[in-house]
Amino acid sequence: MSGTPRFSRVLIANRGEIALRIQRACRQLGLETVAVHSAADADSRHVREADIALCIGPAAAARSYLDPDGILLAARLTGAQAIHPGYGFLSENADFADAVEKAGLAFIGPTGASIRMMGDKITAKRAMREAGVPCVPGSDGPLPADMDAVRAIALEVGFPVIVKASGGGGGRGMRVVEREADLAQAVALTAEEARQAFGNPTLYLERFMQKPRHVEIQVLCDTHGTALWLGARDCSLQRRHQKVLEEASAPGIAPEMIAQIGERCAEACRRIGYRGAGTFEFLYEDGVFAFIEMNTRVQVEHPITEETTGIDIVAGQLRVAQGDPLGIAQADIVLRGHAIECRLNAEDPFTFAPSPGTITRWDLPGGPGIRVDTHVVAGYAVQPYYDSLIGKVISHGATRAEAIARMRVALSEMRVEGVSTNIPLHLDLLADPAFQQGGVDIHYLERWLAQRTAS
Amino acid sequence: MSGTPRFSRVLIANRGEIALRIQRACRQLGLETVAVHSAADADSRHVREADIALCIGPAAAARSYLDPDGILLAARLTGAQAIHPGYGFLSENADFADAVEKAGLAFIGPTGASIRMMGDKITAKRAMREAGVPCVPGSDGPLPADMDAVRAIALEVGFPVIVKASGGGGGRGMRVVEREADLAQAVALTAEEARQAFGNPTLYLERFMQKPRHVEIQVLCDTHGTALWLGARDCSLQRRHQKVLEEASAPGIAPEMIAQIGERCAEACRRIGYRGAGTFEFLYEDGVFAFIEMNTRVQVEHPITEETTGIDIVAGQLRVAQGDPLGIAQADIVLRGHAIECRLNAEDPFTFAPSPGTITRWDLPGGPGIRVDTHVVAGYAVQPYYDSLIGKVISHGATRAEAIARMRVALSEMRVEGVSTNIPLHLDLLADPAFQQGGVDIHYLERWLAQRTAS
Amino acid sequence: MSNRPEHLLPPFEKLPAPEDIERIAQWLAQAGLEGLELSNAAAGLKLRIRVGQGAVPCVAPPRDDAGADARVGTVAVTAPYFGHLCLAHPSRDASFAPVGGRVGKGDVVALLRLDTLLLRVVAPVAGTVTEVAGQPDALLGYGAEIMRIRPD
Amino acid sequence: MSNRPEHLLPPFEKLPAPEDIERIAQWLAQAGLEGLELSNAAAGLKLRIRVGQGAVPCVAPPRDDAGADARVGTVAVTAPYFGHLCLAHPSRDASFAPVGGRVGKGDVVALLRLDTLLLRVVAPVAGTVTEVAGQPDALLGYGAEIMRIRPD
Repeated sequence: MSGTPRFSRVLIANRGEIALRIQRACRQLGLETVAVHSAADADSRHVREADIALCIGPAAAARSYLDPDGILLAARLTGAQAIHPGYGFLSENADFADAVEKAGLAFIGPTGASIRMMGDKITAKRAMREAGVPCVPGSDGPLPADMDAVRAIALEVGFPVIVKASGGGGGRGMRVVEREADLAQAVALTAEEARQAFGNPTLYLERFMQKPRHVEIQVLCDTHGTALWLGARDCSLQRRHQKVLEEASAPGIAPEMIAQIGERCAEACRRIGYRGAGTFEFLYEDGVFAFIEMNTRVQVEHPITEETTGIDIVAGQLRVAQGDPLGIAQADIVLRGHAIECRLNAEDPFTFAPSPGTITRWDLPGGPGIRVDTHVVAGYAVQPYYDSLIGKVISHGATRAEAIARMRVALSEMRVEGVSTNIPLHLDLLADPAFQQGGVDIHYLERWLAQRTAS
Repeated sequence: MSGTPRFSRVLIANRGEIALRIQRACRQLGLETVAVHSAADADSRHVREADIALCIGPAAAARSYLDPDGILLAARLTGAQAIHPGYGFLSENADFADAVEKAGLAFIGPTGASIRMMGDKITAKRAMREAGVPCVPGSDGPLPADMDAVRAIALEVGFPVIVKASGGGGGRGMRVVEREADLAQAVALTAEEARQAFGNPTLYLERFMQKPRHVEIQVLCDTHGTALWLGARDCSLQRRHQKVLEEASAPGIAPEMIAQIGERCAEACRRIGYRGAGTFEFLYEDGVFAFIEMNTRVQVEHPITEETTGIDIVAGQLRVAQGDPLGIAQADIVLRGHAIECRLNAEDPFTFAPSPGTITRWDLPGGPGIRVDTHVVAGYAVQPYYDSLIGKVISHGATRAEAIARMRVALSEMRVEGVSTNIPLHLDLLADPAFQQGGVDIHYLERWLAQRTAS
Repeated sequence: MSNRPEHLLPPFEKLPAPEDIERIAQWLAQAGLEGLELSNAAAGLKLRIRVGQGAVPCVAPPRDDAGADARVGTVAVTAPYFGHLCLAHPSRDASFAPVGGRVGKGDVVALLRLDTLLLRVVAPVAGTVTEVAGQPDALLGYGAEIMRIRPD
Repeated sequence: MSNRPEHLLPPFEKLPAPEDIERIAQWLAQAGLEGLELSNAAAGLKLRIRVGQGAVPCVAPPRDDAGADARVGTVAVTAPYFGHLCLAHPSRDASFAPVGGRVGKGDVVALLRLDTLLLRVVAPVAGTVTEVAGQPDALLGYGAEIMRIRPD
């Protein structure tokens, strides 16, 4: 590290596997840790191993992990000079980030202003467009009244398009148009519906992506002008908007195309003075990338990028927050092999009902290409108050096939007793021919689950 | 795989972590496994997970893992078409390798002839010299009677030299000579001693390496003429000739020098028609490499090479035994980062007395760059009949410092109860300034231990 | 597409069984929550669970360790937040509630100091202080036991 | 420099304590070994431990499961090697030792077939066969229980 470090003691304002992940990075860099935790997490692994542990409230997140004042007070009382928010909880709370910095501490993440900009979808998209990050093709504003002008826009955007009411939301006030011939009627109907439902007939129009994939770009930026993109992840396997299994790189998308998008993401970061780790999420279909949103924090699935790039993203966040330069250039980043992450949840693999309880057996997999990130040890009680993530198994192989094969072996040798897990779901998915071929869309898992239930 | 595979069911003629390692590779390649085991290992993890498990004898290795006839019979009865010997036990038994092939099964290792050649130090060294692999400089045969001729040889070899009786062994009948002036007297004395002790005054002379390091080259060869070297490992940290901690690459030795030695090892393999995995062990001091012996099997420390090359050595052994080409060339092998392996033994970290017993708690480390190879799960009983190796923790980092830091975090978060382990020893070693600087010699650990005991 | 924590309540498609409600109520109490409302608009169902808290002083169960006998029937005073423990007012010498002292319900028995902030810790019951576990000036976590009171 | 398995015996620099000898003897017995010789030339010490084996038929301890009562006092006949179980001679129909049958000590009660090889399994005691656990033609591992005999 260069110069005087800004901090030597980091408060970890999170729980579970990410809290342990952050603690590992801190210890690796010689930083002390403060684990603030709820009463429910007193026996957690990272709490036990932290330099200082402090229970700051009851199990309810609102009175512990989501309590900004409590966490700031805890930092003051324990002498922590920096706060890592992890993911979820306060990680994308711009006011908290500002309050941390205002208190003279380092917020290990971007500035409040960056979080705020990316938290507002309109300002975020505008910033992305200006930086050349591709957004979903569309009318870029209200549709004109003249139908010929609307038709011209639709033809330029490309069919199918979706016509949406500016005042709409929640699936109402929108209509998919497959062909030019249907456009005029669809616009008229939607405008009338919108007028009645929202009192506002204003419409806009976008390319409709029927079977998009979820592809995202990881970035890492320092405060010395370096902004790196670390390859792409495919997170299309989702259930109820929750990612289930992720992989890096995105199968079947040319590296040159990823590089082009990645470079634009990095450029956007330079423009807005972004610092730390972040993720640009896109929908991808037929060669078109459409920006959805930017996550201004470390993500659950960051390990697959660490495996393919060899870069420690969480240690990178800490170094950047210290004010250090990343010390590498884009040309130094070589993607190697393929990585897959399976999120392990304590839940019924069929009904997805949470399965809290004490884990009595927890035999982990291992061997070449297998990484395990988990806060669970045998005897751990899965709490009902928080999400059901009990760990992540990450496999890495020279090829996608090798990564899949290693994951299948790893999951099949795991033994978990005391709670139900979604390991059987992962094993079924890994054996699925469409998954094995690669490139399934974001609706695939829901369809697959519906079919499984039906059969 | 090309053509018809030779085998689809593999008998694993070993136990412990390497048996599980082989089973993982088999399963990854879609091969069935037969676990033959002693009565003491019935509850072992790989036995439980094998497609077929067969107890072939009591705990005594002589009547189980070291019983060639029993293992061949077990292969016949279970329909296994190939045998993987692991390390130790029958892995370097040339007669066993021949018997396996004679029974029409594939021996997953080199031919009996290769094992035999390398098992005999004299034929091994001769073969190495002919292939251009550097051996310890010396008289290459009996010393002449003429003292001037002896002196000329010693000067060419370089002081210090060691004068040895051809009939000697076990530390007797040898004398180190630091300077030319002392040579004549030393030769006379040693010859006289040798005549009295062994009835044979014949002497030879070699360069005496005072503080050598143990550096070894991993090779992997197919049956289609491809012989690859996979970088170097430094295994200098040894206690009573048992490796304790290994690393790849060897710190402070120029990659060009390793490449030169590596290429000679690969060339030697091509010359002798070597197949499968193997290791050339060298002593290294002051830029001089001296071949000691070749291990004709997979080694305990193979994972650190897997981490730095991305090549699965055990899967490679299986593919080669199937008759497949390796499918990569030397130019495809890129060494990445630095890896360290700590061997975990169930033993007292101070007295080194074995500590058999039931492991009641076994909380493993994890996170980026941490791989664990172990057959142990909570509740496992460490058997007193075999070696005390209960697992290996492998750390990988972009730099040696990162690999060390990750290993220190990993070992410090391991919790083992029920048996004593050498984790405290590893943690002390990892914190040792001389180790951290890198390049300690093969006597370092013994000196370090003696000092620890004394203080 | 976000990674926000999901709440781990059972899917609510029909009215939960009584034992489930009891279990949920127990979680809520442990979590320091006062109530919960589950609703399923499609099914036209709504369920409210309320938990009476604070009203339940935690009577220590008998324990195995030494002094267990002495604890039977006593009530723990726990830290209502985290902070440095003050057993006496910073500007005075006398303890709020020394061992053997009598306290009334709601009496201040200690303070928690958070930087410049002082939080009052009050007796949950009236009685006699039997034991003071908290060390002066120690940084206590939420829920840490400060002292025990034998109710009148 | 090799990775050959090390034998896990205590360092032998002075005569082991009697309890150590006992422990070693126990390991040896479990390991199916007959004896052990430790020597330390420098110290001029040599220790031989011999274990009587085979002579100890394994009388089944009482077990919890069903049928446990019936097993009390019976002796297990276990596979002396691995192989396919033959309860009758391949060229004959009659079982060597059906349930209820009487056997003498050393009588052949089963065979293990290893390919073309046949190994005899003999009764460790004289008595009556109470139970045959092994399935005909099953591949048995070393030590697997084949049948139980109630000694006379």
